[in-house]
This record gives sequence, C-alpha cells and structure tokens, in this order.
Amino acid sequence: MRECSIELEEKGELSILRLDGSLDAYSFPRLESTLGQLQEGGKHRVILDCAALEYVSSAALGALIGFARRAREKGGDLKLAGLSPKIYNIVELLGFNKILEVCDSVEDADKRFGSGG
Amino acid sequence: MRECSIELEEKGELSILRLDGSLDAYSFPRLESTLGQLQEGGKHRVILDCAALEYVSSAALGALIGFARRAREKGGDLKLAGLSPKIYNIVELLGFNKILEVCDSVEDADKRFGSGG
Amino acid sequence: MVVRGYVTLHVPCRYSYLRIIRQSVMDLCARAGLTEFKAAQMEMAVDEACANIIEHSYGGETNDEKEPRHPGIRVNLMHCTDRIVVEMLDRGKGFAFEQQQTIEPQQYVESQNQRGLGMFIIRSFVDDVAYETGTRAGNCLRLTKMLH
Amino acid sequence: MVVRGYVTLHVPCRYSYLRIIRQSVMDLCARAGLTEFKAAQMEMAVDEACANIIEHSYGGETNDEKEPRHPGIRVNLMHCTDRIVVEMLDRGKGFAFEQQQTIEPQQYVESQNQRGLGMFIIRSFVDDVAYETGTRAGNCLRLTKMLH
Ligand SMILES: Nc1ncnc2c1ncn2[C@@H]1O[C@H](COP(=O)(O)OP(=O)(O)O)[C@@H](O)[C@H]1O
Ligand SMILES: Nc1ncnc2c1ncn2[C@@H]1O[C@H](COP(=O)(O)OP(=O)(O)O)[C@@H](O)[C@H]1O
Repeated sequence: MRECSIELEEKGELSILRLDGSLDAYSFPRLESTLGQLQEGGKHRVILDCAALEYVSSAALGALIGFARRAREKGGDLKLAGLSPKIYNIVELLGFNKILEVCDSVEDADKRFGSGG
Repeated sequence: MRECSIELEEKGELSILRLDGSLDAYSFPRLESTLGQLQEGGKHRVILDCAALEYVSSAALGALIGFARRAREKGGDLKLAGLSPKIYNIVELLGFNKILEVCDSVEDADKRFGSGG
Repeated sequence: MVVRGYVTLHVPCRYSYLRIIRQSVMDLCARAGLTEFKAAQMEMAVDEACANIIEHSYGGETNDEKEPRHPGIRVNLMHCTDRIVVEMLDRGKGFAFEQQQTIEPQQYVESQNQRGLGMFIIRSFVDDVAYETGTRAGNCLRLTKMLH
Repeated sequence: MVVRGYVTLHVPCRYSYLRIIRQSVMDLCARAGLTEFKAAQMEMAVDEACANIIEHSYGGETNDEKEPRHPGIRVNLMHCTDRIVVEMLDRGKGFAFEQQQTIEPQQYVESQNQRGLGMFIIRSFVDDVAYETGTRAGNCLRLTKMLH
C-alpha cells in the first residue's frame, strides 16, 4: 500500500485530480486542502481519477460528498472515475453511489460534464 | 508488497517468465520448480521479466546463477530483463551483474538470444 | 479455536501508521482466503476503529517527543479455523460502546454534525463486535469476520 | 536517543511472514527519509536475518498446529534521530555470531556449498550489527543503518 499522491491536471474548465495510494485519516487533509483551493479559485468541475486508489476512508467519502454538493450549487460537480471493484463495492455498500456520480473512466466523466453536467 | 506470481509465455525456443511481487524464501521454491521443469523439458533459453519484481533474496539470486550456468552448458542462458533501479542496485552491489546477463527489457534480451546468445 | 496465523503489531498513536495496520489486515485476510470484498470490509472496520482510538480515546495524535512513552496502539490479528479476529488495544479513556449511537449512511449524509458513520461501519461490516474497557491490557475492541 | 517512530511486530516462524516484515521495514525507512537504495539494503539485511532465524535458530518452519505456542519472531523497528534500528528476537538455539564466517559474493558463486552470503549481506549492508544470545527476550540481533 502506497502513501497518497495527488496530481492536478487542468483541462479547460475541468480539474482532474489523479489519486495514487490510500486516502485515510492521514492523507485526506491534503486532498481536502487541494479541493478547497480549487473551490476558492472558482473551479467547480472536478474529476477524481481513482484508478490507482487503494483505499478510501468513510470520513474522506463523507467530505467528498460535501465538496460535490457545494460544487453543484455553483453549477459544477465532483465526479469519481475509475474506481476499482473493491472500492466501488464499499461506496455502493454505503449507498454513496446514489449521491456521488461514479463514472467508468475520466473520459466518461469528462463527457458527462460536457453534456451540461 | 505482493505475493509472487509467475506467468510463463513460450515463444518459439524462448521461455519468458513474468514475475510479479517478491521472490523470497517463501515464494522462490515455486520459481525453482518452474525453472527445473523448463530445464528438464530441454528449454534452455529463459528470460525472467522482472519489471514487476519488488524484491529478490540473495538465496534466490544464487539459485538463478546456478540455473544460468546449467543453461549455458546446454548452449542457452537465463537472462534478467527490466530490473527496477532498486533491484539492479542490489544485484550490482553483490557483483552478480557480472555473472548474470542483465538486459533493459524483454525485447533486448530476446535480441541478445537471437544473435547467438 | 485453532490459530492458523497471526500478526501482532504495536505502533504509535499517529494516523500515519494506519496504513501499516491496514496492510497487515489485508495480508492476513489474503492468507486466510477471505474474498477481496470481505477483506475490504474488515480493512475498513479496523481502519475506522483505529482512527477512533487516536481521535477519541487518546484525544488526538501524540507528538514525536512523547512517542516513546505513549502506550500507542496494539493490534492482534488472528486467523482462526473459520474466522479472522482483530483486537485493538489502547490505554486511552475508552467509552460506553453499547450506548454509542450509530447512524445509517443515508441519515449521515443528511445530518449536520456528521458523527456516527464510523460506528455504523464497525458494526455492520463485521460479524461480531465486542468491546471491553479497562482490561489488564487496556481498552479492547474485538472484531470478528467469518470466512464463509 | 529520541525515538521518532516505531513498529513492533510479532509473527509466526514461517517464511510467508517475511513479506510483512519487509513491508514494515520499507514503511519505516520511507517515513525516516532514507534513500530508496539504503532502504533496499536494510530490507535485504532484515530479510536475510529473519530467514536465518527460521532456518537455523528454529531449525525450520513451525506447522499450523504448533503455531500458537511457538514463540515466533519479534521485530522491533525504530526510527531514531539519525538512524534506523531493527532488532530481531527469537527463542531458538542462537549461534556464535562472531565466529561465523562470511563469504564474499565472488567466492560464494564459485563455492560448492553456497553458505555464508547471508552473513555477508547482514554485515555489509548496514552500519552496525550486534548480536546477543540468551537475553531475557531471547536471542537478539540488532541492525543499525544511519540516515546520512
Ligand atoms: N475508541 C474510542 N474511544 C472513545 N470514544 C470513541 C471511540 N470510538 C468511538 N467513540 C465515540 O463514539 C462516537 C462515534 O464514533 P464514530 O461513529 O466513529 O464517528 P466520529 O468518529 O466521526 O465521531 C465518537 O464521536 C466518540 O464519542
Ligand atoms: N539466527 C541464526 N541462528 C542460528 N544460526 C545462524 C543464524 N544465522 C546464521 N546462522 C549460522 O550461520 C551460517 C551462515 O549463515 P548465512 O550466511 O545466512 O548462510 P546460510 O543461511 O545460507 O547458511 C548458517 O549456516 C548458520 O549455521
């Protein structure tokens, strides 16, 4: 299991955050401050590329829901892309897939933003 | 760190073994028996694809040297390909890069076999 | 109950060690042949419980200087014939486990204070939970997950 | 010596647990800021030493049934101000460490019996080695690697 690394790619209106490793009580504050900065900078269309994500804690998921809601209020969203089956199962078990938009891939999430998302 | 998985691909005269995970006192016996079977089956041109190898113990390296020597006696060889810098450093520190042929990639190793290796 | 495998860990009261605890959980689960999905549930329950020990039982992380004398977190992981058992021990203040309310994920996302989801996960992701304060080894939370 | 971080592990006398020990070594080394190369040396020295405990001090792996009563291997990993220290403890027969001959890798590959490379690695991959038999906690091998 790896420490969490976060990489930001800006693509027009979109902010794509590539997560690698595990989002837990130790690493989440770092993502939280990155998301906070995006929000302050008026960037409300965010895709979290979770393809290399190994773990996510419930507190992290809870906070992501908060970010998604605030983004929606500004006409944007925070979408999850490329979840591993392991993590998708957890998200589904908690019913959070009904609140957060979960996409197959970054391209898929990108498209959904395109069509007015 | 992952448990070791070994995948065999036969490509003409060549046997390519893809190693994923770590070769230690626990997992090495499995590779040893695979190599033994290849040798008994008259397969003496072996490439170990180490691109996904995370660890290799000295006992495993020592045994690989034994296999390489026996392969050479039959006109073949056992070559290592795609070592991570971490593992290459260890191999070099032990001076085993002077005894085992270490190649950049499987293609590179393949070529060297082609030219009479 | 025959113990088929075990790992005992002792780490400082710091979030950065949660990863090594989860790693050990995943390792023992794989060894025991638990499905990836069940292993992920056990991993998450243990992670939530250990994060709670740091946040609530100890009231936060220790700083470097205090670390050597701080009792930290002890984790006993066992693979028995038909189950995985993980015990987490701390010497912090503990709590009234049974009285603690859990919150369903659905209510959680609608609630203001966002408390109680950890306890929900701990209770619903494993097959048995037991908690005892003030044992000789400290407070002990024991999570059990059946293999089948 | 200020301890900045530690992990204490207790695992059964089985090769399949070497991986979890190495993982903990790599984790602590990364935490301490050791270079990847130095960390890899420490990892290998610890792995060789633990494999030796199983093979030589205990005379082989335990089987499942004996495991709970077998003393197993204890590993104390510490990150101190300027160094990483790893202690490995066992209750097996131990050995006369100082009298043990090491073999250079070059001789090793030419030798018939292929013994002694492990001791060479243990001695040359770390900055200090100390061994004591029959302490209260058993035989203790302590490996120290300086951060700089
Ligand atoms: N190990 C513990 N020691 C002391 N109190 C705890 C412990 N675990 C949980 N609690 C108490 O139970 C409450 C609910 O915990 P939890 O469901 O994980 O939510 P949260 O941690 O977000 O508050 C905590 O707020 C705390 O008061
Ligand atoms: N922990 C140990 N307990 C008892 N004897 C040991 C231990 N470690 C090493 N030895 C002795 O030292 C010898 C050399 O060890 P080593 O260099 O690792 O080579 P090998 O393990 O291949 O024999 C061993 O053969 C054994 O006799």
